[in-house]
Amino acid sequence: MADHTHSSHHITSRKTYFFVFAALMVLTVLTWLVAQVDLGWANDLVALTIAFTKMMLVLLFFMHVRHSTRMTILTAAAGFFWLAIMLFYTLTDYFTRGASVLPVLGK
Amino acid sequence: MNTSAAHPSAPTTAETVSERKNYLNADYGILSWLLTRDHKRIAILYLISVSAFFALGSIFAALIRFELLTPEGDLMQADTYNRVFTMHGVIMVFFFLIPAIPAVLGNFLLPIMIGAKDLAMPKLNLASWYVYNLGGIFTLWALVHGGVDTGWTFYTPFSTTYSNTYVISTALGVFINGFSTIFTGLNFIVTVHRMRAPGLSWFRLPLFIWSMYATSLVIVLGTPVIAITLLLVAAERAFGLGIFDPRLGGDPILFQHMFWFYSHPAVYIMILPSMGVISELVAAFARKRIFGYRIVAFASVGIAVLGFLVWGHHMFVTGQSMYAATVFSVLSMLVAVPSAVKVFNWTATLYEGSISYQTPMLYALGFIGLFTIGGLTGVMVATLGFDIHVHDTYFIVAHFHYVMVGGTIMGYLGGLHYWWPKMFGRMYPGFLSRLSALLVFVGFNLTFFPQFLLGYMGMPRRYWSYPPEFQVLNVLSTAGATVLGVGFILPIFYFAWSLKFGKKAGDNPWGAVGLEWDTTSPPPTLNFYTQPVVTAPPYEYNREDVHNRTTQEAPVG
Amino acid sequence: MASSPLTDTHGHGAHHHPALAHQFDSLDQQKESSTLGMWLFLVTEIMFFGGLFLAYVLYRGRYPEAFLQGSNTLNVWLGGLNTAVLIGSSWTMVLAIWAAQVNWRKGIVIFLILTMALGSTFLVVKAFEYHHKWEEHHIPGKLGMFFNSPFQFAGDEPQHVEIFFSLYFIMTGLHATHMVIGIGVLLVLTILAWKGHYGPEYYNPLEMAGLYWHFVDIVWIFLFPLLYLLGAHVH
Amino acid sequence: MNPQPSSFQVIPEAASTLARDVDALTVVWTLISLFFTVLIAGLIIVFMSRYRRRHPDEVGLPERAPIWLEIAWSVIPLGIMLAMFVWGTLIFYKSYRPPANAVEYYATGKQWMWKFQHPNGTREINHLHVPINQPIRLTLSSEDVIHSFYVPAFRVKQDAVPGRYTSLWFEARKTGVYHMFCTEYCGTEHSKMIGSVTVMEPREYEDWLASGGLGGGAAGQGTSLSGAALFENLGCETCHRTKGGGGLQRGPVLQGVFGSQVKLADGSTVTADDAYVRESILNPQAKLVAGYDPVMPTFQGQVSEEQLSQLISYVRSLGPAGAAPAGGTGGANAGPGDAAGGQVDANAPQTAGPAKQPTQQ
Ligand code: HEA
Ligand code: HEA
Ligand code: HEC
Ligand code: CUA
Ligand SMILES: [Cu+2]
Repeated sequence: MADHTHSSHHITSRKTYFFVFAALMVLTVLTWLVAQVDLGWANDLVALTIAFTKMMLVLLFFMHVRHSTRMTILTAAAGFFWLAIMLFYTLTDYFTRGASVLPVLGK
Repeated sequence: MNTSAAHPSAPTTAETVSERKNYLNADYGILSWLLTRDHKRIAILYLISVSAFFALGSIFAALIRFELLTPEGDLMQADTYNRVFTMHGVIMVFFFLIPAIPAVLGNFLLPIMIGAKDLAMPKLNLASWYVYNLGGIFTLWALVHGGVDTGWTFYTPFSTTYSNTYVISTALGVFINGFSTIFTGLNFIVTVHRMRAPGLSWFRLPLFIWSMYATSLVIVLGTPVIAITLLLVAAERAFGLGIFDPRLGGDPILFQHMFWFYSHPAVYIMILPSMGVISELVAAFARKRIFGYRIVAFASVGIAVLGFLVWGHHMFVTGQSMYAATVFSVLSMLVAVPSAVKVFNWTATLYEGSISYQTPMLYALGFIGLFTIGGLTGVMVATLGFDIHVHDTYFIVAHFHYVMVGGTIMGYLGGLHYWWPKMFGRMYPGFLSRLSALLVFVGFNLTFFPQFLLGYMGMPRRYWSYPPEFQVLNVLSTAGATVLGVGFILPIFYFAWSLKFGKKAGDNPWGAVGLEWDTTSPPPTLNFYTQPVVTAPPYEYNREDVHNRTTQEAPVG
Repeated sequence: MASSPLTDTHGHGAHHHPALAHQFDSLDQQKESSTLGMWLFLVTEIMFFGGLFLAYVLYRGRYPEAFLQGSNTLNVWLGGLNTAVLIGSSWTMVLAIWAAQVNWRKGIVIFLILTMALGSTFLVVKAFEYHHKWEEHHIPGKLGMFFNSPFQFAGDEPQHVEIFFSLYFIMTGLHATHMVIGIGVLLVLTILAWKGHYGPEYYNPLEMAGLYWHFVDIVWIFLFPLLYLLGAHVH
Repeated sequence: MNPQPSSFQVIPEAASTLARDVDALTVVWTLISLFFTVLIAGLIIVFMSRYRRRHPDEVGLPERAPIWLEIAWSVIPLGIMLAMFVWGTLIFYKSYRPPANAVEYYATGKQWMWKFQHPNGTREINHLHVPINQPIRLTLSSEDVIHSFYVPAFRVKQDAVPGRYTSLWFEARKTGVYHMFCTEYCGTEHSKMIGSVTVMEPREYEDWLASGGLGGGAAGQGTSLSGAALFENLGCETCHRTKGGGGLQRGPVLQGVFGSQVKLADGSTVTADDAYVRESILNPQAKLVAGYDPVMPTFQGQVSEEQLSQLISYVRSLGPAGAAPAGGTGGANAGPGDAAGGQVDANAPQTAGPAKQPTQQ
């Protein structure tokens, strides 16, 4: 079996878990606080950045991606990549439609 | 492929086959089948279910063809016809073609071909069969209560609002069936990664395994999207939500994006396994390593990945952005390249081969020819200017039957004929089976070639009645379907016959190489007598030690 | 032995752990297989919820005002509470695994029960929120009519707000369904842990259930800002 | 009214500017496909005979896969495809962008008919009359499900999507009558959602418009038609079909209605007389027949007074048994009325539903 490294029985300490938990809570409060302010176009960007950070914390520490095989990381990444494909290409249609609604040439 | 120790002291002569313990006689009784976790038995269970659905789908095909004999709809009412082609499409696609090769041949062979005792998750595998049947029951329930009339594509808002047929239960049936597909795909990926025999590196895998692997990737990444899409359709219909309903501010085109995001890759779920089968058949019957093995292997993965980027080519005339259409068109051409590479490599494999014309090989050669036509017309319809004319005409119907029937089913039947002696230890009659291969080929072309012409002449699909000038070609098509039907029915009889009366096949009737031919026919429950160790790449027909084994050939008929 | 088919490794010699299934050669192989299988399953979950996120993005872009209004009818406090509850449950979940790793068998049970308790709290809060929606006539489509609370919305674009609520109910509803399944799985594991099935050398099922549980948490981490906080800046 | 092509032809009549482009593309693609199919099939046949297994122990020669071959057969098809892609896309863009002098027409799809509106407001159902050599832009919408407007002779197709507008354009180059199909599956009568496009010389088109726009399907036939033909032309018969005609019954069967007592949705009854039929056509929703949905469109503005009376007399001619046949202004049975006439003649009295049995004579 060529591709896998031996998975370690790594034991993360309780302290690490606690810090991750605390960070997640802080970020939750943060995202709530930021949401009270109108940042215009950045509203979603900030909210999603925070959510993304929280996700990475959960993935890396709680789901032990930090200590997993390359195969696991690849699998998880593929999931998100394909989601991006679906969103990107579908929205490409919607965002470039304006042009075809006014398809008059030479006017 | 070669193993260091196949089964040194295991009985090898054909006479002892029946006394030997194998997966078929290891255990008796209906429960030993219904509760089995043996991938080979589950494959047989699937074979039965899938064949039943194929028969059902074919009956609907026959009804379609009879209705279209005359321009006026006189055999059945328009409503009935709409239900007939919908059930034909739904059953053929979701309950036959998608599971056919993976769940039957893949299930049976994948663990054996990689030298494993079973799939990684045998219980999940059994669950997959039950879930498949549960989904089937939902669909059949809809069928007996009057069917569905949305077309297999379930386009909204027709399916969510206007149809008054059993859309919800059919959608749920397909939704549930999706889980069974996912279970199979997931199981295959894990098995290929984690359970390969010692020495069996990625580039020693048979191409069938590569294609099953690529198929499984598509299954895992694509199927959940059709699941959520159909769930939304069911929910929208049941609860009057507005997600796809323009009257409530929803967008019906969103449905099409979500549907085709899965359903285009799904056509590769259908064709990739078949391509894998063809690689095995061509190598075995030309007694030659597949030309450009690595490239063919990568082509499978390439098709799987690129196949996700082209779904918009089903929506060229829906009012999709013309720029999106352009992108989808060019990407569709890219995905044709790996397919083309495969076709050329198979053909080149024949060069300097030692070709024998056993039944499976006839199917394989039929596949190459028909898939080429189907694929080329696929690329034609991927060309924007051409598609606006032929979209939703019989040209499309012809295209996809060429790839699905001429491609996938030819591959499936070829594979079934090739591995039948391995699965049951018996041979089927050679003449009859060759005849049926011929009938399928001729009947197929007679049925579907006229449809290309019909399509270009402008006959729209899903038409219950049509203008009289289209009649000639329709009659031709129906006549062809009759021949094709006979070709499909014949195997049912001789396969059944062979189970009891067929000649004992021996372990390696074709003189092929591959781990599956190194074990007994039928194989024992755990597949091998000793753990195989792989020392060479696949399809090594030129090595001396392999050479000897080819004398075992038991010519058919 | 050579002339009989490979026999089931079950019950062969003491060196095989009872949890080792017949198709595997070692516990390690088994563990890696299930880990990969679980991650692949999570990939299917990503794509499953992904379809909903796609619909969300599209309609959000098309009806921004309606989405703001819809979002503002949701109770941020309850949503926030639930976020905290879920994060807490993820924490107790990893602690259950930690307890197994350090061979504190009672700890496994305690933490699993805590996880389930937090999960149930989440569902109860959710139920209150749903009930409130019902009182406010914010249940979209025929569903509202069925529950005797036809959809009504006083603000602008009620139809588009209804789409927001359709998405809200489907997304949170499917999320809650996942929670229910998760709690069911944890219940089984709790019983097995109680019986002493898990310890430092074998706790794979805990790990797998944990992956699933955390994934459900991640979904919520995105749902919270997208559904609840979206309109928080306009009051 | 349907177009009758003179003979069997595989390439349909090319009657628009676009048709030639598409046909050229098709011919080239077909040749390419033919080439590759023949190449593959030919190689298979040659290898099959040349390398037939002659001895059961024989094996193939070791494989040599020169990389240049692999590259060649990836790059050459790719090149061909890209070239065809560019060509096809240019044609597509051309079909997408109407010329500046295009004239606006409107089409609305509705289960299961096409409603058209000419620039001057003239309306038609299931038939479209257009002048030759004039770019026409057709804006499409749908009242219910997705339909698709397709004229094979023009090689144009575009879905009509509810909730938004889409459009296509064409410039006809040959007078004649051509098929018009709905190609997006839309329910029961999808295959009956067909009609014709009549391409006329500009003068004839003007005449046709002047005559109220309700000429028949045949080119140049600008004369007004009898009630029976109107009944077909306006699409009445798509909803008011004869029993046994198959498909969904969207409107009441009209045989035997005239003179009978009709039960209305609000519970009252009314005698079906001239005024009632007139109101049913001009303002269908005013008196709803019990058991039917309010789906009948208004024909206000689409039928002239003259035509209205023709229609009424036609409905009167449908029965009940013993009612004054034909007569009236237009003389319902006088015109050609081939298709419609044949349809409605069949056992007229028996087809009336029980609720509409005549109670008085
Ligand atoms: C097994 C299933 C299968 C397969 C493999 C394919 C393969 C392909 N399909 Fe097909 N397709 C369907 C099943 C399949 N299709 C179905 C079911 C529909 C209809 C759905 C519905 O609406 O109901 C459909 C519809 C469909 C459409 C939509 C048409 C329309 O509705 O208007 C398009 C458009 O681009 C398309 C394109 C392609 C292409 C480019 C390929 C390519 O992958 C083909 C690649 C193969 C080759 C190209 C052949 C081999 C190559 C050579 C011999 C070399 C020489 C080649 C060149 C020089 C080009 N398909
Ligand atoms: C795996 C997929 C698959 C397979 C194998 C087939 C097989 C066949 N299909 Fe099908 N077809 C589809 C997938 C498939 N089809 C799909 C997806 C659609 C689109 C549906 C939609 O629009 O929604 C479609 C649509 C479709 C149409 C277009 C309908 C329309 O648009 O109006 C037609 C028309 O000829 C057709 C014909 C056939 C024929 C003649 C066969 C033949 O190969 C079948 C040969 C078999 C027989 C002729 C019968 C054999 C006899 C028995 C098993 C015994 C019992 C029979 C009797 C007692 C009568 N199919
Ligand atoms: C879209 C379908 C549709 C079309 C097209 C249509 N109708 Fe109707 N028609 C109905 C329906 C449904 C009813 C019954 C409900 C109502 O009264 O509105 C009806 C009722 C009627 C009635 C009253 C019948 C009765 O039983 O009392 C008459 C008369 C009539 N239509 C004439 C016509 C004529 C003439 C035309 C064409 C110019 C026409 N309809 C076109 C759907 C249609
Ligand atoms: Cu309208 Cu098909
Ligand atoms: Cu496709």
